Amino acid sequence: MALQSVKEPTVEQIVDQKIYQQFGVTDEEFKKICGFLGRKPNYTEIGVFSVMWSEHCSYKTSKPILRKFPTTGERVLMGPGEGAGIVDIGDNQAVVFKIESHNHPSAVEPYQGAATGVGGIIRDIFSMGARPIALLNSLRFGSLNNDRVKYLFEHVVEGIAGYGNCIGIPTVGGEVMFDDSYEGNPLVNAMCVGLIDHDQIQKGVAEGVGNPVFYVGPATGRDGIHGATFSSEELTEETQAKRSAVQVGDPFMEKLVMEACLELIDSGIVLGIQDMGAAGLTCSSSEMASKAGNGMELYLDQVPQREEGMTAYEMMLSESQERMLFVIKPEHEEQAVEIFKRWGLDCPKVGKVTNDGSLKLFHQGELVADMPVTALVDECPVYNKPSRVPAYYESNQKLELSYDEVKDLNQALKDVLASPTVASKEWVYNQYDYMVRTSTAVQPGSDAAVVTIRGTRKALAMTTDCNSRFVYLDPEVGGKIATSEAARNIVCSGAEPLAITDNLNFGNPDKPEIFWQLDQSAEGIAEACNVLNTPVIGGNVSLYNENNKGAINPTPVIGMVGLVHDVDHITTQAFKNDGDIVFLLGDTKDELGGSEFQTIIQGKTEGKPPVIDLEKEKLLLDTVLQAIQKGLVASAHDLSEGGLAVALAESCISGEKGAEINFKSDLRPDIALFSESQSRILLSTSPEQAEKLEKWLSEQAVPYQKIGNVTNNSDLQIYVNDQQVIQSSVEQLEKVWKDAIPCLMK
Amino acid sequence: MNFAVLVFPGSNCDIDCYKAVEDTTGQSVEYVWHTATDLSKYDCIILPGGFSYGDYLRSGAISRFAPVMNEVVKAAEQGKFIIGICNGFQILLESGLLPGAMRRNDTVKFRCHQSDLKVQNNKNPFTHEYKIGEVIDIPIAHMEGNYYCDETTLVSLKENNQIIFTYEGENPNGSVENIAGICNKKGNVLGMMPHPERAVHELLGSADGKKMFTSVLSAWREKNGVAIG
Amino acid sequence: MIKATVYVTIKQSVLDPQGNTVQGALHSMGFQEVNDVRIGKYMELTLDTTDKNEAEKRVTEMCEKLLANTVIEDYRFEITPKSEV
Amino acid sequence: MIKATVYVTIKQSVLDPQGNTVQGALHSMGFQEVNDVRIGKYMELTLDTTDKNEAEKRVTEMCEKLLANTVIEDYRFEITPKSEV
Ligand SMILES: Nc1ncnc2c1ncn2[C@@H]1O[C@H](COP(=O)(O)OP(=O)(O)O)[C@@H](O)[C@H]1O
Ligand SMILES: [Mg+2]
Repeated sequence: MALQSVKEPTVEQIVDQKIYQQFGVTDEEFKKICGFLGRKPNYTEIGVFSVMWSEHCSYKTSKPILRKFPTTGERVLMGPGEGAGIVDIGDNQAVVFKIESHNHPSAVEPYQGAATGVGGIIRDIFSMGARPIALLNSLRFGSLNNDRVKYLFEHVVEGIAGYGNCIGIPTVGGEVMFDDSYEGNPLVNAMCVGLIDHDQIQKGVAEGVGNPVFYVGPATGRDGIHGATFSSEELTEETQAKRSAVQVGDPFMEKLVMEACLELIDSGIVLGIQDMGAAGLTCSSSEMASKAGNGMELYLDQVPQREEGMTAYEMMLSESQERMLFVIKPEHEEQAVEIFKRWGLDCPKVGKVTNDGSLKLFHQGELVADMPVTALVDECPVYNKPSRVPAYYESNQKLELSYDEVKDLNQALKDVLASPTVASKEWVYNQYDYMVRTSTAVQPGSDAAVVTIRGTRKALAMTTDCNSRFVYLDPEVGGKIATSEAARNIVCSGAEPLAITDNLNFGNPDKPEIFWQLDQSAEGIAEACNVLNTPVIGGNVSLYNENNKGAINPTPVIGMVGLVHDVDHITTQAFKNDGDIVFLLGDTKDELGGSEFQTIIQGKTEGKPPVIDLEKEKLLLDTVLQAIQKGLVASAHDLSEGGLAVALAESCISGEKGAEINFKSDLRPDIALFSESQSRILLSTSPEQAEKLEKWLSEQAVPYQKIGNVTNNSDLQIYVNDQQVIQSSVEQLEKVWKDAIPCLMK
Repeated sequence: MNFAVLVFPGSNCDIDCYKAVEDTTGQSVEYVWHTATDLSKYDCIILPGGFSYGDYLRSGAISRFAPVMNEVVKAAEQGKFIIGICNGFQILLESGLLPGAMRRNDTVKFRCHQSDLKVQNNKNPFTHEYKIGEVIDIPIAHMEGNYYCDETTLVSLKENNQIIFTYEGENPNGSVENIAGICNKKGNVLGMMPHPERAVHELLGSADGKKMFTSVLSAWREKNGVAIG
Repeated sequence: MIKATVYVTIKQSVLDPQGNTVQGALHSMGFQEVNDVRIGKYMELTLDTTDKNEAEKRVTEMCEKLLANTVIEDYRFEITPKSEV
Repeated sequence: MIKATVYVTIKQSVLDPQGNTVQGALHSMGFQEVNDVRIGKYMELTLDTTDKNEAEKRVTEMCEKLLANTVIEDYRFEITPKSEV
């Protein structure tokens, strides 16, 4: 039984009934479209315009924001604009990476939504000509006490695992956080990192008038039609119904397509290649044409179709997965066909590069659409949305926090360790194959993952970070912290931070308070990137993450990659040897605003987030990285959620060691141990190296305190000003920390 | 000595196996496509892990009809060394070169982590460099590693010393008798769920898998009277 | 005792990668006549009840909540007294 | 055209991890009456032939060779002319 498609509205109906509004096209925009066409659009054309002019493809709301980001640097070979950004790592090699969200599809169908998110980001990487070498993911869910949230969490993780494991790219890191604001709007951001030689870099351009355009991948179905506009709207029951069919991922197919495309690229005959992501054939064809200053004709009858009776509109808007479009010279056709055949794939010729600057669609012998590609790609109006400081921000800024002292810090530590946000994510990453490709030198569970580069002494460190509570309380500070935390994780693993990719997950930007969050956090990220010398080489924007219960916490996820210059520098958070001396770098202040302690013990998120001084952060990072490179460091761990107490517990647990710590502080013990003051790193080193390390730290004027040593007695003992406040066996802490998520998921 | 690493559509540990052979034995190693019809030049044939044909239907079910599998059967009869790792093991089971079948892990989830294996038998070309009873650290990464065979088969596996590895400590998948790896009666075909090729360097967390590859090399040298150089 | 037999199939409009791959495999094994393959789940549940109507209600609930993913799958089931089987 | 409906089940003597897990999940969701769950596969094949006997022979062959693993699985199938469906 073929699915009957609804009869398409006529041009008159589109105008009279304002059908374009259903696609999210405003009256104003519709007028503009008519202007570009010199006539009124038909159904196919308005469909194509609506997806190209959606936030997802046009960034019409976020463009002014994104302009804030520094995007160039000595090492940047390609900044934002192509499928993914590229950074030089020397020896003719470069690293390619990008992050992308699949939030809305995952809210509807978590397994497939997450899986196809992973599939999509992998295509972005290999369409640049790069070999994907690692995956990461940044996830946000509501509270695990809610059944639907559990369902989402379980299946999102399975979907990520299902895709990455099958295609054989290790999922080496990421983060998962839980907060009520994500209850109806889970976030699923997937990042992929690839490796490339400089001379292999590809672009999505339709070069050479007259050259044929080829399609590779599975047949086009009616999947995810209007996915791009869908992800640019708030989730309502209506949008759920609008979704005609869920996209299903086929990682096996993508593996074949990936290997074949990399082989094709390697053969040197590719002029332009791009994946069909959001807005499928529409986006890839018009962007490729526009970037080359050309036009393109597509012969839709040649497009492989999974279902009968598909219309031009449906084919152009389908988001069927695992498809690619590429341009080669006519004389290379046979060679391309041969390569794909070896991988069991066809590559039908579906179009031609033209010189008239328009995208022309032919279907059943007729010209069914004719649109200028520049209008589609570059002429979408850009909006400067109104911005307003939210009342909650003002009141939090004024708030003076004062909580009764928490005396039982053993219990407090256990409570914080058992918080799903802090607890071990083993339940998650043990479902991921993080070892395939046998290059994973630091597995999930330390600060940043590290992947070695075969044939060299180099390695890449990678992480994703964003504490959205801080961003909520103060978006600018929160943006700075997210970027700094990512850099701290990279440095703690022994790498030099190179660049970032960002994923801006926010609520509805038409609301001035939300727009303010977006604007301010981008400001913070941009400033941090400038100081830390980590340009933004790509990213993704996901707006309208809200429902009738409200918006998500503003969540600008930072994906960062760093370069380990020599594998000998690779460092983990685990305490290594009995008797090693433990140092705390940085200042600890009375800063509980937005902390895990505040959330878990006080049940609140309020006040101001910790202050961050980017210059101090930079000094700390440079100092620690050099200390590691000089061989002065046995373990390094950044302080984040849960502060010093949690960092110590984690270093003990991962090293299967105990520690005896005496921390000197003017603060109340509960604040001293759980404050989330920024720019702090926990180091340990052997007694032999300790003096050298101290000397180095003093020279660099980085504040530090020698706080104790690693022991073999398998207890974590913490004294504050000689007063014992924590005494617990590491085994017990580990149990609390490891069992938390599995218990909730039973 | 010549090693072959077979490549099925969807294999993804092929490169890892290739690198492991190269790094641990320094011998010649080549990728061989699933459509190949001649394996005569190879002394050891490795069926790597991954998701051949996406593991759709059942893991290993479709691959076992690849043309190269006829040659693998012949090679097995000729007494050549054959190693199936993870998906490769599943293919060997589906093809009947090894007895039994795989079920979904009893936890129903994919599991990836280090695991302790006990060497149950070292009188074969794959493990003779290990000590019997030795516990080695080799990672697993699979969804369907829950080995099953019926009683009679189990008895004969035991009688013929065909159980090569068992899980020590926690059994991660529910396999019968904690089985992690078995060989055929003749002792020249090995299937195992854990990945020795992922344990050949300290940087990867363990180097305990090295001896599997060097065992094969020394066994071949002994068999062929090649002086150890 | 009642036996419920549940059939879960992938919706027509939704891609079935498994079915497609198996079809390809059957072709290359010489079963050229196979035009289409769709793969779903088949489940047998034994219920400790004798009330057919009640069972029907409960199995519907199980399908909606757990056994089928109604976003991409359809289901149907049959209820038979266990002895009959 | 002929439609073949193939049912593949795990043998009674073999433990079914998926079935057990689903049963556990149903219990914890309050479906206490569920005594036993077995999960198998349900496949629909369309065959480009009209000869029922021939189809039966071919589908048996497909099952034996590929669709079921007879070490742990049983199979059965039904053949119906496609138009009937
Ligand atoms: N979704 C995930 N996928 C893979 N690894 C994860 C995921 N979530 C957390 N991890 C891993 O768990 C470890 C701890 O994560 P997290 O607490 O977020 O670290 P940090 O606070 O240092 O950023 C990291 O190694 C991280 O990569
Ligand atoms: Mg960290």
